Amino acid sequence: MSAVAYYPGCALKSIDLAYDVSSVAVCRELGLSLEEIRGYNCCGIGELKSDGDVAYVLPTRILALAEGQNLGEVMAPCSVCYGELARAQSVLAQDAARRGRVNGMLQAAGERPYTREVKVRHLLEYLYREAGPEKVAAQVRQPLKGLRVAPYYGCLYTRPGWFTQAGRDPALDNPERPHFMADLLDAAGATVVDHPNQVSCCGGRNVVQDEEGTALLDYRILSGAKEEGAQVLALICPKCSGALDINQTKAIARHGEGARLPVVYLTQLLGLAFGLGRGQLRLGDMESGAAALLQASGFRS
Amino acid sequence: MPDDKDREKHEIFEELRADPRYHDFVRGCLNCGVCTGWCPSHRFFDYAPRIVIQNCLAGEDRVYGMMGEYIWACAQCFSCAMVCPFNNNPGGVVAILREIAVRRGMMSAKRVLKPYSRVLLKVMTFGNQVSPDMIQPDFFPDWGPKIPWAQEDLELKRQAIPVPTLRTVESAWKVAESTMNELYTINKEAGIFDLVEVNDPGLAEVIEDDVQDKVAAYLAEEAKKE
Amino acid sequence: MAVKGEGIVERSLVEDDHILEQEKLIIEGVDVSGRWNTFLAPRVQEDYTPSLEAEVRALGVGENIRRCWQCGMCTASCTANSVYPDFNPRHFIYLVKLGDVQRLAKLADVVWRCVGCYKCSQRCPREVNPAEVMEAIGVIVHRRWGERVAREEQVGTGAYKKQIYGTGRLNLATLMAADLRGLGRQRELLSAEQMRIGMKMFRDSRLFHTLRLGRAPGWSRLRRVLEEHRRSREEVHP
Amino acid sequence: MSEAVLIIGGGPAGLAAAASLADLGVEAVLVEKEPELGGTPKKYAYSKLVPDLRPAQETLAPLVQRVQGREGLRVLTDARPTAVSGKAGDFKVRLAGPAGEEELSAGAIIVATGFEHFDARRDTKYGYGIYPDVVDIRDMERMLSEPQLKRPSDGQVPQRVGFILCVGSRDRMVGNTYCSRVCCSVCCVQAIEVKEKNPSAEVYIFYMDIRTYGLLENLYWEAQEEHGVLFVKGRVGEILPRDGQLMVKGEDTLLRGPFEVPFDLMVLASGMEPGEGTVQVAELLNLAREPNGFLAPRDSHTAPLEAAVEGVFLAGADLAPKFSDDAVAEGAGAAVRAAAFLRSRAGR
Repeated sequence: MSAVAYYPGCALKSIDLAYDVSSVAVCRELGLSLEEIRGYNCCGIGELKSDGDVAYVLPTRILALAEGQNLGEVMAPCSVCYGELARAQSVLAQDAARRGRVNGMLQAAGERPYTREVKVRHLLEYLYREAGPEKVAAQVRQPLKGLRVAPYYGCLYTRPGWFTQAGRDPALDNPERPHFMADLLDAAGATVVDHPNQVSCCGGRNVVQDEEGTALLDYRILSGAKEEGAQVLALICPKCSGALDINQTKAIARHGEGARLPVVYLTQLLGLAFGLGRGQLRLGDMESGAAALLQASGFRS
Repeated sequence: MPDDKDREKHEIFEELRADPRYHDFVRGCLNCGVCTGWCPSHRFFDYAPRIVIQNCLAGEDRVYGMMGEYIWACAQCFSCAMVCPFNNNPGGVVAILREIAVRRGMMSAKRVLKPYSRVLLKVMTFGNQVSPDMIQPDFFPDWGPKIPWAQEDLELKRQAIPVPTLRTVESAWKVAESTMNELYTINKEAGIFDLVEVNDPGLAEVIEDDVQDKVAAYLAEEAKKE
Repeated sequence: MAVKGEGIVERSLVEDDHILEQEKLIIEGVDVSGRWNTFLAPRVQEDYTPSLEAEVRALGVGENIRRCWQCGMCTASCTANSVYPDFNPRHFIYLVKLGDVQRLAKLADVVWRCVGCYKCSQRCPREVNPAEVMEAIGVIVHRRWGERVAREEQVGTGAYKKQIYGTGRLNLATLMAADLRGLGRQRELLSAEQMRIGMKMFRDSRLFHTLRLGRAPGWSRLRRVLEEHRRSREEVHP
Repeated sequence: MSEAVLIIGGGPAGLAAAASLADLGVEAVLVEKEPELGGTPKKYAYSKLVPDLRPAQETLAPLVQRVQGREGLRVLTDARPTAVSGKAGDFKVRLAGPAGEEELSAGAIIVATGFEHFDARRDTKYGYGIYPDVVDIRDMERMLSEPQLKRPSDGQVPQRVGFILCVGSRDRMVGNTYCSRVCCSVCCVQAIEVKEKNPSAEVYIFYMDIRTYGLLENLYWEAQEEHGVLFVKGRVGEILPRDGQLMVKGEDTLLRGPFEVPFDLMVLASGMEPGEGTVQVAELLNLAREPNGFLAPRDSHTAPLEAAVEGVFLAGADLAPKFSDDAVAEGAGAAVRAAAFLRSRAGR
């Protein structure tokens, strides 16, 4: 199978290194070949949208870099990066004039223009459709038996459908009731916990500006999963991690112990099931006690 | 306490709907807003006759929510009733609710009626609405900063008026005893005394005492004649 | 001391800024303070300003605002609305379309509460894309009534843009530091919690990776081009 | 015993009935009280007709053409029936026309007497008939037929135009509780025309609900998306003159707040009522009317185009508010029903 361009983005190369290394390791175990984009920039993380054409230059440059490495698909584990890339890809595909202006700016800076169509994919969708539950199950060496996991999908993995195509393309996950993560966790032997706020927002965008509002949103998600019996919440986005993992103490401080729930990345759990080593999982990086919980439950990395 | 409040809520709603006028006043509502487009109060207050009808349709909680301040924002001009495509009468609903508030002696009614207690006192005891001695800053705070001055040496100042003033400050003019008797009977029979009793027991007592005195004096006078 | 408008029976039905009342007023020796001079200003919308919608559409985001038929699906789905009832995308769109400047100004500090979750855009039956319309309205509100917007938001947005446009990369650690400095809360960087996380990240090598993020290759040229375009945009829409 | 059909009314429904009878080879007489054929759209010089939005003249002309010079079809304008006697198969009808009175026999009668616009003077709060710049949709149709839209008071081009929906409809106070069905669509079309004639004009539609039902939904989308027509939810309570403009007062029910905004021209979407002709003909023929005054069919499903009186058939807006294309379809339907009725009697 041909390689896919891997765009980790900024967070995965710094604070959220655990998501980067576990994603790469899990893909390798499943025989999926990634080629990291060289010399990439920030996607814009949604903060530049109101700057018009200028905002499109950042994600478009990434698509152009992938094109330059002769890769027809970009995969991003971060939902925010994925959203920005998918938005640029979809808007420019429909608006040739804008595409011209954006490419003009890239070329004025001596950069490569974006000339062909690069397909944009999220890590979860990529894992599900390129490997799928069967291949995941085949790789499991340490089934996550008895571990009650609540999958949490967040926002931009599927929304909005007009640029992700979720809900329109039946092969993609369902934007209102997604199931790809649940199916993969099930294949890894975990007990999947259904809970009410799987696609609700964690408030990650305003985590610094609006501590109070974010704490309430986080509390709703965490306590909702906990009440359904979850021991751990599984994520696919570093922004969600910023809110639900690092910022969890603030939700607990404001709303009580109901918000206390270990949080990990999906790829860390899959890696654990695949029997990967400590350095490829970095469970200790998580702030909300995932490493201790998993160790106490008898899972070894 | 919460039980009391729930009961009050329920009772008020039932009283409203048991009023024989109610079903003529609330028929249905399209939320078109034409009533509110006319409403003079809506220009100044977050008050809308449309919401009055909607609240009636929504049930007891929302009706109860209007009893504090909402129903007192209406100017009772009945423009709303004039234009409603359904022929509803939101102003009429407000009138019923105000009557309920007064009957039950609710706080909001007492507050709104406070200045009128002076007027009522005069009507009941002298048969006039207004007299020189009743304009007291405590009851009529909006009548201007000159009132305290005007109240000083009131009798003296009255004498300076170049037309006959009956030399009195208690009443604007003298009302015949037979008229007073009639007024008393009407108010008593119409239940006005009961309402005053509920909303201002002190005032009711003063009026009752005054009436008793007057009746006694009248009877004494009659006895003397015989 | 007198409370503003305390003589008004229907006080809760009047907004503060519609009460005209001088707390202390003496005219020709007569004290007419407070209640004596209380008046209510009408709260009537006296004109429509349709150019506001044009301003939003010109931003290159939120162009579809015209499609909105006010069904309220966006607000029904809204995450921010569930925390802040005043954050009502349908209402904001309506205010902009009618050009209700007074009401919009009053809500200036609410617009930025959008968490960007796109539930509204996912469910909108007319593809108005309310999430991005709200972005655009946010820009207009910042432009017109920036002083009413919470400092946390102003500093936060400024720090993001400065860093992303400046280096082409996002360094969450330095971003947070810049943000707290901007708010005069730099002491929080030295809190026990922050120090603990900092030490942990030092030991597990993440601090090293963070420091190494640096700038995107060849960024200085692109930065110049982007800044030039941003400037020319601001000239068109000051 | 007569084999002819009398058609009362020369609007879209009557014209379609007449042309269909001629196609079927059935003898017919078409009677129109106005000097010209074409019905209300012609009488009030409508600008464009829903759903095609072609100029009304382009739609009406072929309808009229189809009844001209047809064998077995007589067309009388400026004429109306004054008395009817007899019964199905042999009606004796007295007609008053420009050439005096005449009597004719008819085996069946098709009533296509159409509608009249609600007289907006009856809803006094809007000042129609008092303020020249408050017009109704009928006036507006005529004004839009002109190359440039000018307001009546001073001939200036109005920069801000407002439409008030549901005037004379859905209102117990004016006596009409039904929806007139066409006005939302017509106002959307008119609003678009205002924008087409003067793109810088601001156009607002004050509405309770938008009832551009079925495929006509598109009209409202287009008005909003392509032309920037603005929709304000809430009914206008009052219109007052101020400084040469119209001050339009109401509650914006979405904002829950009062507005009092100046306009140059206000258009009242005056609804549809059974016209005077419908009332007269109903009396002549002893036809049942439903509670709102429209003609009542014998059965809405099995005999939707037939009156309870045998031999009398119904078509068009005298049955209920409707668009001209629906009226045309009903005219053709009534013609078929009348022809079938005559044939069944002849066979007997």
